Amino acid sequence: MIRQEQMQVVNQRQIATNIFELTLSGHLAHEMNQPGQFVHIRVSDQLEPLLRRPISISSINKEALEFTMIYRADGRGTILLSEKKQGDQVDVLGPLGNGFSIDKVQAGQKALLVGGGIGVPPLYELSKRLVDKGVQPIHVLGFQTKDVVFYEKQFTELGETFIVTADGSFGHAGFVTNVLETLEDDFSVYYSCGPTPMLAALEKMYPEKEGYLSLEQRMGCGIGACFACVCETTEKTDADYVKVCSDGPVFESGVIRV
Amino acid sequence: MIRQEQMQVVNQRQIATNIFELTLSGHLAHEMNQPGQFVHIRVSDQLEPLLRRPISISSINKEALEFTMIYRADGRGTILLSEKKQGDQVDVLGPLGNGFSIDKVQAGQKALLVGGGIGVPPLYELSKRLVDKGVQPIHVLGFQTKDVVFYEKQFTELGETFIVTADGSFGHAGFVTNVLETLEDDFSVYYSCGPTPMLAALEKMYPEKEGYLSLEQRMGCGIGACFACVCETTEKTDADYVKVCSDGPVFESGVIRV
Amino acid sequence: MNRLAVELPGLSLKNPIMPASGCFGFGKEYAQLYDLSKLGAIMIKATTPETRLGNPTPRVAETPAGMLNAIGLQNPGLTKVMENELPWLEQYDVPIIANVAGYITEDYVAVAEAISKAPNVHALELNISCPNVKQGGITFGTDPKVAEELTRAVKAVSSVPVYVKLSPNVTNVNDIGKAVEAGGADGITMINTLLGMRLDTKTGRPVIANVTGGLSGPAIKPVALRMVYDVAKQVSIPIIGMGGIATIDDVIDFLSAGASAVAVGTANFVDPFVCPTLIDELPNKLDELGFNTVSELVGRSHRL
Amino acid sequence: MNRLAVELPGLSLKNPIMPASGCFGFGKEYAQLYDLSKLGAIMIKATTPETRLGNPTPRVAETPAGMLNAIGLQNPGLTKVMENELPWLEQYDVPIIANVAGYITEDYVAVAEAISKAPNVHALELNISCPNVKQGGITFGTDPKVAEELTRAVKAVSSVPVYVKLSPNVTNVNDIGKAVEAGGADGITMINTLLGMRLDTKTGRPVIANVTGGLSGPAIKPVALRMVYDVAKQVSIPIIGMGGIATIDDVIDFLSAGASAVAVGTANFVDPFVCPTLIDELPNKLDELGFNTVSELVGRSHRL
Ligand SMILES: Cc1cc2nc3c(=O)[nH]c(=O)nc-3n(C[C@H](O)[C@H](O)[C@H](O)COP(=O)(O)OP(=O)(O)OC[C@H]3O[C@@H](n4cnc5c(N)ncnc54)[C@H](O)[C@@H]3O)c2cc1C
Ligand SMILES: Cc1cc2nc3c(=O)[nH]c(=O)nc-3n(C[C@H](O)[C@H](O)[C@H](O)COP(=O)(O)OP(=O)(O)OC[C@H]3O[C@@H](n4cnc5c(N)ncnc54)[C@H](O)[C@@H]3O)c2cc1C
Ligand SMILES: Cc1cc2nc3c(=O)[nH]c(=O)nc-3n(C[C@H](O)[C@H](O)[C@H](O)COP(=O)(O)O)c2cc1C
Ligand SMILES: Cc1cc2nc3c(=O)[nH]c(=O)nc-3n(C[C@H](O)[C@H](O)[C@H](O)COP(=O)(O)O)c2cc1C
Ligand code: FES
Ligand code: FES
Repeated sequence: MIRQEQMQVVNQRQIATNIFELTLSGHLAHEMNQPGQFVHIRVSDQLEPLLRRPISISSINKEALEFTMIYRADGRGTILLSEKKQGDQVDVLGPLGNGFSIDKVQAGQKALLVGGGIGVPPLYELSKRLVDKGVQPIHVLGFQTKDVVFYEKQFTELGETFIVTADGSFGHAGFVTNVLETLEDDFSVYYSCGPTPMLAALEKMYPEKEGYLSLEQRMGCGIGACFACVCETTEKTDADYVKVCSDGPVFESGVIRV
Repeated sequence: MIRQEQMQVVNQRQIATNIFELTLSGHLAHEMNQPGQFVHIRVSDQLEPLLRRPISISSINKEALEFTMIYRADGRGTILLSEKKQGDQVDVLGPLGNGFSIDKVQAGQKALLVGGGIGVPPLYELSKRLVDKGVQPIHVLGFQTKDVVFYEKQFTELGETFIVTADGSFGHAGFVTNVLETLEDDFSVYYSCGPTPMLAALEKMYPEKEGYLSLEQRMGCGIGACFACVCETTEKTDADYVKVCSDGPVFESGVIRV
Repeated sequence: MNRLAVELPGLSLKNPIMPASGCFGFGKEYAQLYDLSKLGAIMIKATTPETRLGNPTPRVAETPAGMLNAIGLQNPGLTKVMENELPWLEQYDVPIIANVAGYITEDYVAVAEAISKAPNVHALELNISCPNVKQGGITFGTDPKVAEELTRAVKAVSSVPVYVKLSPNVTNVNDIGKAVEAGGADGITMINTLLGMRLDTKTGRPVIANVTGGLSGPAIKPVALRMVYDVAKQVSIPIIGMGGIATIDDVIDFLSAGASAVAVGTANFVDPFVCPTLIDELPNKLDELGFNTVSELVGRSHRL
Repeated sequence: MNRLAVELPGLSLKNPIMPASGCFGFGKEYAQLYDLSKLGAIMIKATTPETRLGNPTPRVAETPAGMLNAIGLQNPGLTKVMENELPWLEQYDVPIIANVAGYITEDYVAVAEAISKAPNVHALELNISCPNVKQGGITFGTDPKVAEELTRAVKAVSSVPVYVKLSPNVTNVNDIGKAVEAGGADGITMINTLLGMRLDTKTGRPVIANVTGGLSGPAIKPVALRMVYDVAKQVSIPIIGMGGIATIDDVIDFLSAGASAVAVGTANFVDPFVCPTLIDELPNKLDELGFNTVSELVGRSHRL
């Protein structure tokens, strides 16, 4: 169920240049059942900045009624969010949208997880759940440069992890696709979140594979009412369009015109 | 000289219902030479609320490079200001305007100080300076009710002090004028800050006396450029109008059409 | 007696607060959050004869205390709205105001005639003020004569009272208000969005794919309030006011300026519970101001 | 070579940033804070033939990310401005743009003829867009024909280039822009304020004594930017853009939309040093965006 709650900042820390990890606690965390969902955050109780910011859930701790986000403090709203301190309240709406399905992948099989930049966070909860299910995750994570790389250790603990930086300052140089080409495709499903060109490249690379892609769009309401976040669909579905906020953000590969 | 400075909150405390005493430190305090001047405060570094808030200087401590204001947290801006904590920065423009002149009153003489509500604060620095000069101040301070009365002790230490509340919940009941009628008018000058009707009543009561009145107006720039804060003048001056922010806020009695 | 109740042509409102068209879809999404029967009414998303897929994305951008949108009247089209959306809404005890749009007069007439027959549609809102479509929309809302004729044509076929939604992007909004009244409008809703744009400072490109969009939110409240105040003086039909409403004080201001009821748009995105919250806050606010009923408050600024 | 320099009719600007009319008086106050020679130019307060005492107070009110004002063109009148204000400004190496206003055409003509002879007045700005006076002002700015004729009449007597200041309170700002160009305007300045109002929620009374006022500040930036972008497409004379400029990104956006220079109004009240600050920030911003000169940046949004 979607809730709105003033959640408490349990902890906020900078984990890379302008990249923050924020953990919030509240009953809303109890509603979080799926990796890949997101929350819509009000960063100020003033009229400015006005709109909520959509941020993915990167890990969930139901027992503690806590969840964690990882975001880049870049524009006005996320910079304000990064100034929140332990004990402060944050107005959260969520959980929103439909996340990554792990139903079709079985224990013993392999799953490929491909993330780009601030698209990496939602893959963390996903990977934990795959591991719990006995699925073997392979992580390929792309970043611009060394100083914005995060969670290498956390992902490595869950499975084989390749870090790629555009400038080669850390891990492999180039794009995630450069690494993907070197991997054998013995995985049964792939999951990805990141820039649209990356998602498009993956669909081209693995036309036969079952895949799930998490998309981004500018949002208004975040719950499906305002038609701000629509995407064009392909023949693969009979819907004329989909809304990223309520039908997505995760879609089966091939459904969206990327 | 007028300066703009990010001043530091030395201390902020609530001294009556919704009434706050805020002390700031910075070089700007060094420019404060006259009681009755004011500062123009930016309460938020966001675009909302946008305009600065004019607040009187209630006491100055040049040695420590500190000054103190007393204000009512009422609307959006002052409520934000009241949330500032020790060590926070506040954007201050000042000192602004022309304050109370104490040149014409001599040691040994008496001065009447009449304040109403949030018009009381600037009289405190004034009274201290009069006492330093050997002038004997008499304070008549009007408030709505008991719970918004402040600085009774501070004023009493400086001289005879009458507190008046509209509802009689503290001190004398009624208006300051009720007390004034009971006082002999052996003072050589009077000073007042408060609601316009009160200022008008004083002018009527003491037509022969030399008096100084501090006025209020909605402000834009606070420094004389925008013509937001003008007041109509009387024959007593050849100026067609005056600006409260730069010609005032203190004017000789009779100059302004109140 | 319900002190919040308001009687308007076709509309017996429990309270004067309703979500504005396009900010509430067809109700399904907000129904997950609260009981829609609580609302005074619901202004549903613009409906056109045919299915519309709207403008390319990005369709929204944030601005100081406001936002721009260029949705482009995306909607499932008359048939689907009649078959799916409106029947679904019948489970709630709330009157629906159907926002009607089109390219040409015949479109408005066709949609109005059909949709006004739906049992829970108690009034129409003619959208002659959408700034985000190349044809139709605002072009009908900027010329008094055209607005008057369109109103008359729709009145001739509508089974329910017709409200006309005015655009603020005009030199003289009073003329348009008087014109639609002359055309037989039962009421006026105002304002739609102000035409604006935002650029991506890095690239110099418009943030919104449509280049320009409609400005809404608190930023436009002073313009909306002024227009409601002016038009209320000029017409004798009721006004449903909107434009930047986010707090209970905003509601009071629009009622004081002469609106008989108000609609809340952008604020739903900031606080999805804003409508029920404002409805709950209204009685205390009336007490605080010393008014017994909403109706007493309406237009008080003109009586001072 | 100065990368910030801009050449406009009558104006050789060191940089494209200047205070907007009415937000900077005649310079004396801000001269206490910084050297006025730093500014690209100064747009002085509107000057009318006679002394004007303006509207009753309160004259300003705060709104979401903006403010309302109804000063009412208070100014000392032509003679005093010529005798006291302009000569005083001569000590600074900065071109003055004289904002000219009046009730009737003859007023504009009289002020323009005289003030354009002042040595440091390098251009005129015809204020046909003031929303806060009952006669004159905006009435000249909403009808293309009237605007064109006034422009022509003033051009005939002015010794310096004439810029016309457009009102945003019109259905079609392009028509006004084209009309004043046809009337011989050397440039356009835009936008003036949007007509708005605020009510005191407690009493229901207008906060501003004049009832309505002009809306300015960041809230109106999207409207101003859209109008500059549109008019730049329609006219070949240069535009000085304004409306909500507070940050260096705002400056870049207006230049990108087609303004050759920009003016800063309300932001001076929020940060009295905003103009010199923006001038200091501009070179780094140009570097960051990869432009050598301001002129290269002008209108880039139209070339993408
Ligand atoms: C479903 C979803 C999940 C996301 N998850 C994450 C995450 O886990 N970590 C992370 O760092 N970022 C994430 N993003 C991107 C994040 O929403 C934007 O970076 C953020 O909104 C920018 O806000 P700002 O205040 O920094 O920038 P501003 O420039 O101040 O934003 C202005 C407006 O544009 C919108 N906007 C700007 N960039 C984007 C964008 N890329 N996507 C959507 N709206 C945008 C803002 O929401 C705001 O309404 C996600 C986006 C979506 C749609
Ligand atoms: C010269 C001068 C000295 C002042 N000294 C004091 C003081 O020492 N202590 C104190 O408590 N108050 C003082 N005031 C009044 C104080 O400025 C207002 O109470 C304050 O600006 C209200 O802001 P707000 O955010 O609470 O209200 P809002 O309603 O949010 O204010 C909205 C706008 O209206 C303006 N405004 C509202 N009320 C007033 C007012 N009474 N006078 C001027 N502008 C107003 C605000 O500045 C702001 O621009 C003084 C005013 C002036 C002109
Ligand atoms: C995302 C969005 C979509 C809108 N769609 C419509 C619409 O379909 N029909 C219409 O008449 N108005 C539409 N509007 C205008 C609103 O109904 C309302 O008139 C305007 O937003 C001002 O109110 P606000 O400031 O409370 O948002 C839309 C506004 C927004 C923000
Ligand atoms: C207090 C005030 C006074 C103004 N006076 C004038 C004026 O005398 N003449 C004029 O052409 N514009 C006047 N304006 C309009 C500004 O010059 C400017 O066009 C408008 O405020 C938009 O810019 P901004 O958002 O940066 O303030 C005034 C604006 C304000 C806020
Ligand atoms: S953001 Fe409103 S529909 Fe998706
Ligand atoms: S506030 Fe601008 S002149 Fe006084």
